[in-house]
Amino acid sequence: MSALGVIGGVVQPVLIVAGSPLLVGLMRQVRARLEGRAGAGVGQPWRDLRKLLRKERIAPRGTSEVFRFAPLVLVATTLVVAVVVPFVATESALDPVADLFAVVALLALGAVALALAGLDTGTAFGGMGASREMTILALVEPTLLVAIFALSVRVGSTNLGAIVSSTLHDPARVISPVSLLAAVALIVVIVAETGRIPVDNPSTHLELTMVHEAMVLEHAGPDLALVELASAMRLSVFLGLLANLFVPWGIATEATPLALLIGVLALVVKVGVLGGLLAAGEVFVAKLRLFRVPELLAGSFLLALLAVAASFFLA
Amino acid sequence: MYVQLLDLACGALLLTAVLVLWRRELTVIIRMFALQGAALAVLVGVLAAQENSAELWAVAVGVFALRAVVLPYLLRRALAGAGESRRETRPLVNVSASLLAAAVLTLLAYAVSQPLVELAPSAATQAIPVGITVVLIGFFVLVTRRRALSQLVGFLLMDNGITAVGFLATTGVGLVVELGVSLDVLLAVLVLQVLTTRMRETFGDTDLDELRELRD
Amino acid sequence: MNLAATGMAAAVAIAVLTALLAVVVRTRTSVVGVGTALTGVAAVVAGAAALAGGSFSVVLPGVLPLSGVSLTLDPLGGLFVAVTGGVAVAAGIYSMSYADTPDLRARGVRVALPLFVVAMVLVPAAANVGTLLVCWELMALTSLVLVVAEHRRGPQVASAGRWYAVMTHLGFVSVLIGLMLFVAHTGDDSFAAMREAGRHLSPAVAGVVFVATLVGFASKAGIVPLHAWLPRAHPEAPSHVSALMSAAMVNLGVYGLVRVGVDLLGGGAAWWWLLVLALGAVSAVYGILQAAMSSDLKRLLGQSTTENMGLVLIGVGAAGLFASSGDRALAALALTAALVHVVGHAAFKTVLFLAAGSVLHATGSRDLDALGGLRPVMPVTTAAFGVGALAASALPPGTAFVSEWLLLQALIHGLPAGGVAAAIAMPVAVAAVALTAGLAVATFVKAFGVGFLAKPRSEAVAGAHESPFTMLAAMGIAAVVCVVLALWPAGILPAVQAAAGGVAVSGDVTLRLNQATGALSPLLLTLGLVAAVAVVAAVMRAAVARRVRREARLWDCGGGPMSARMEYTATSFAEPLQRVFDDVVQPELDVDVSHHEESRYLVQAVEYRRKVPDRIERRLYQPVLSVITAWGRAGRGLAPGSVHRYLGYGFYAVCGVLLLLAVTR
Amino acid sequence: MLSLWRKIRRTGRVAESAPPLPDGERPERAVVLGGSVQIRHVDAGSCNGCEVEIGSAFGPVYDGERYGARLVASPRHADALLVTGVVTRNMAEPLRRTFDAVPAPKLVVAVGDCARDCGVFAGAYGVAGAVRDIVPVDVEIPGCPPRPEAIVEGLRKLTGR
Repeated sequence: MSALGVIGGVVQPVLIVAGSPLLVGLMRQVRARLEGRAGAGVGQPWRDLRKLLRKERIAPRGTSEVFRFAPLVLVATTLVVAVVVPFVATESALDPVADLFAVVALLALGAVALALAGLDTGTAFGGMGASREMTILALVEPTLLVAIFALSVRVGSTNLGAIVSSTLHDPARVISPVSLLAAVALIVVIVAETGRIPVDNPSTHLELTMVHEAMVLEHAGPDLALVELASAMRLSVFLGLLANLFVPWGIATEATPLALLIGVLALVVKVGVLGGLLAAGEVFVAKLRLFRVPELLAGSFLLALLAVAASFFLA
Repeated sequence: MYVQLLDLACGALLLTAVLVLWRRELTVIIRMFALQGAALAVLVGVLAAQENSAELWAVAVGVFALRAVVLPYLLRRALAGAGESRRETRPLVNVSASLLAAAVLTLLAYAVSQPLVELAPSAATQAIPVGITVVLIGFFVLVTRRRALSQLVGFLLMDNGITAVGFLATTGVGLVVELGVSLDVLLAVLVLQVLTTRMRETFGDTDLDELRELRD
Repeated sequence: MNLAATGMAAAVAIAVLTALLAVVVRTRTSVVGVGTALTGVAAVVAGAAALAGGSFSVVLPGVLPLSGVSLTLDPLGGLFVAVTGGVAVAAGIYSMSYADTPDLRARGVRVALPLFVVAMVLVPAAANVGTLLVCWELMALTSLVLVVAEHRRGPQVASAGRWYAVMTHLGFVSVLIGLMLFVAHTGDDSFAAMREAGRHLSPAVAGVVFVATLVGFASKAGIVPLHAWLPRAHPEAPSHVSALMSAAMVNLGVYGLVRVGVDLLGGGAAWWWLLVLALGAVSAVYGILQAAMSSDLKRLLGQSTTENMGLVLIGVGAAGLFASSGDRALAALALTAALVHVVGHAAFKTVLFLAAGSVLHATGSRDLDALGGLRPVMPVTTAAFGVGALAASALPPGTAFVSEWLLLQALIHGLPAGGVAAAIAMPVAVAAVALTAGLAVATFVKAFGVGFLAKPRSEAVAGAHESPFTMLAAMGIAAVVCVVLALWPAGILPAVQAAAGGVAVSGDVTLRLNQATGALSPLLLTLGLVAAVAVVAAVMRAAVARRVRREARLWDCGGGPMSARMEYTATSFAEPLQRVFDDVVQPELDVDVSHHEESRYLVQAVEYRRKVPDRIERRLYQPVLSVITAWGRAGRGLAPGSVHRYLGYGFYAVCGVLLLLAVTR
Repeated sequence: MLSLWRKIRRTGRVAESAPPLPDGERPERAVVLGGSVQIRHVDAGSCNGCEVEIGSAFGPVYDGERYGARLVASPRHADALLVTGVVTRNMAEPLRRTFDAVPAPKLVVAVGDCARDCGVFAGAYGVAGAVRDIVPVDVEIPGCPPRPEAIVEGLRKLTGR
């Protein structure tokens, strides 16, 4: 456990927690501007969270501790990921956890906690959301793991620090077909995992089209604040992961204040740009029918597999 | 640099082939085909730069003109006349399954081309599986799509793949051969275009499954 | 006499004594349970001692005719003995109150239980073909008795028993043929001699031996397409027997494969292991897909056994493949992953089956569509099932997560190792493992969320009660083992690596791959997670203004009240997945709409039925069965009922044989 | 896609510039919310005239969201109920339950003349009363239907922005 790792492990979660609502605000703002609206401002998600914390807690009748603990677990899993993944510094506070599989599994664990909470309410919508979320999760997993496979084969390790540093040392890799195909596959997967258009519409009001929202229809007040914060954090974690897997430049490799400052700024800029692009892209596409989603995921799976294939085709 | 550009061109070749399989809108399919033609031209251009051969440069320009400009233009014109049916709505094998099939085809292409690669391992020959994959995907499109136009694209995809393999394996089959093949392809497209126009006039549709009625 | 030998002797002695007691005196059920558990304890001791290096060998020529009994406990066998023993401890304690029903008190059933356990303990210890086959058969017969123990419940039990009997014996025949062929070429049926001669077999003979034994062992492990008995027998057997079969017996198929393929035949060709890998991948995906569609809790668990054995075979296949291309270290890693998964699977499948048995005991139902709302009435069972489900779904901090991580590491690092075959097999295997992991998550969310959370979906569940202490204790022991395995897998790694024959992973808190960069620490991960939960909870306590939760009615859109019929059921939960995999599972839908008498435009009732038949079974088994039935019908013509005719058959047969002898001389 | 992009470029911003913050007292509980108000809309028996206006109040031109108000899908997520129409007998109980489902502090906005005093439906047989007869009302927005400006003005009283 190096000094750099420890500093990264402190700076990153603070940055992610503080920044992810702003990222969501930024994305809403970009959308609003493209739709010709003025928008509520970048700070609106933080205002929403502050207000939710001041509200009353509600225990719907017949729900168990699964319902109550799910938001905690959801935030906690994302927080652990924020600590261990090399976002700002190449070294990790908990290196044996900074494994791509572990990170992916941790994020899946959060989704599972929320799905169980949805089922625990016993309402039709909760069950529906859980069922859809789990279906998408099950289909996303192969793509995700095969894409990871493509990225880690040439490094010889699934350790995130190792992958990031190897890309830093060999920048030419980024424009290889392996990277490009894996990047496209991962983008599709991230869109699906974070519940963005075209897989899920985060601002829908119609229950029948919901995936993520349907599970949290019963959560209120501080619980809801946790869920919203967690989904914002998941979004920024995924985008940060994407950014640092393919464009790791700027990340701190030594524990000097300047390097760390550059690392923080680089992460903010990269995630901000990715978020802006994602939001702008959403304006141009319509939400897919739920049963067209597998098609999208099958396509991204093929791209991931092609990335693996390319890694030995074109070696 | 040479290797990376070559690899990127091959990656683009592969990606466009997959996108042809993935998308349903015929306009998008044609645009992807045009992009693939451009990628192929880049591939030939890269080889030309490596070999420093004027003949290959000429071929690259020719490939670009034919496959990225003329053929897509012809296809687009055929589509413009098509009226309503601008989508490949119901392929014989559904899209998810065809994507998975493409995954299998890729691995198959890799397996069968290994002996070929081992004959003379170089950056160019190692990309041969990409060409073969494009051929197989093109064949797959030809077999499973209903619209005459998307079948045509499948056929052209096959031809692109064969050309790619040719260039990758021998670094250029010669100007005359390439010219001959290109003229053949152009002729085939023109004939098929006439055929689809006739079909549409007769049946009001270009669903090739309807041809079965001619037999009954 | 060392510890391993003492343990084995004690296990056999206790089991036989218990069986004798059950025959001679009408003992109480708890005595049989305690005897079984003690047999298990002795087996664990023996296995652990063998893993620690204290192997032993004993030959008793007089006990069996022809070959005699020969027992050896090496580390590989020791691992399986220990796992079997562990499962037997939990199952034995559990049976003390669970088996206290009229059906399970029957004398034959009580005798069979300890004998089944001891047979399973003896199989990995057998050191010659004769002993192996006898123990194998004893295991098959005793388990058959146990499967049909509750035959009064309905005809489906007898049917399950028939399937099991036929398939297990066909598998036995296949193993017999393979081993006999082997022995015919070596001339000695002791494993030591076969190990010596195995390396010099011609590839063709070795291939035939391998395939024949693979068929037999795969059918025992429930590998597709020889899995048809498994989703029938496992749900119909009493739950502690299901646990024994699913957590211990199927492992012996893997044991047999490793013993014959790796140990006796000494590796062999790459195609063997590609075949094993392919079978594993297909089983894993198909098994979990069937489980995801299933709404019968125990059937779901049975199908998940097929899945897990598939994952193990992927590991074994990869290990063989690496070994055949000369990469011993990587082979050891893959085999270690497979064996860790065997141990983990034994632990969580025991918990899951025992918890399912507890639910069955309390509600009389294993239909997930009728369960739900068990959390308030059966808190311990719910917690145990939750631990098991987490362990089974490859999520951290779960047991299967560790083994699947190891497996994926082996597959990823295997790509550069072995040529074209590996280049194609590894990505496909990774995709199969990943799809399996994803579907397993969905499956166990369904099983736990629908089965235990929310509100009761039927009357029977509403009146449920928690199970008696011994059942809870058994579940508790198994659950604790699950947790320990998940948090501190390093605890069993030395043992597993001794069995796998190579040290590929080292470390205590953090597992580190030896020949590749890769590290994982389940303990640190879990601690991090717990710390994060604590931090978030503390921050929330500080930040939240109103701490008291107001109880409110569920949001029912202002209508209501909501009834249990409005809840999502297991069937509806699986519907999107079923649609996605429509072409693979080919479900049979049946929608009946009945109209009002007055008008066809008014719907009175809609009846919806969905069945997900086993497609492989239908395609593969139906034709064979119908051919056999046709033969049977034709054969009836030979049996008109006349005694003279029957005697005549004998006469003709004798004459025919004599004639044949005369001609061939 | 390019044509859509050109359209976006050509259209530019259509939101009108924000009018000055309306004066008049804000409900006390709205201060706690701090500029973020999630709204659940309840149609208690409206003719859908008000719904059309609410729709345009949240459209690009009036852009209710820029003041921190947002429509949500569940009363559990809401701070305020936006009730339209007279409360019919069938909707009286659901309205009470919806109000109960909202976590405190909560507000109710009655939109339109029907919601305020039953409007033209006063005294009709199916009417249980105005909104304030069923649940406590904090802000009333008059009009039949009220103009989007009026709705936005009412909402700004809650958000204070």
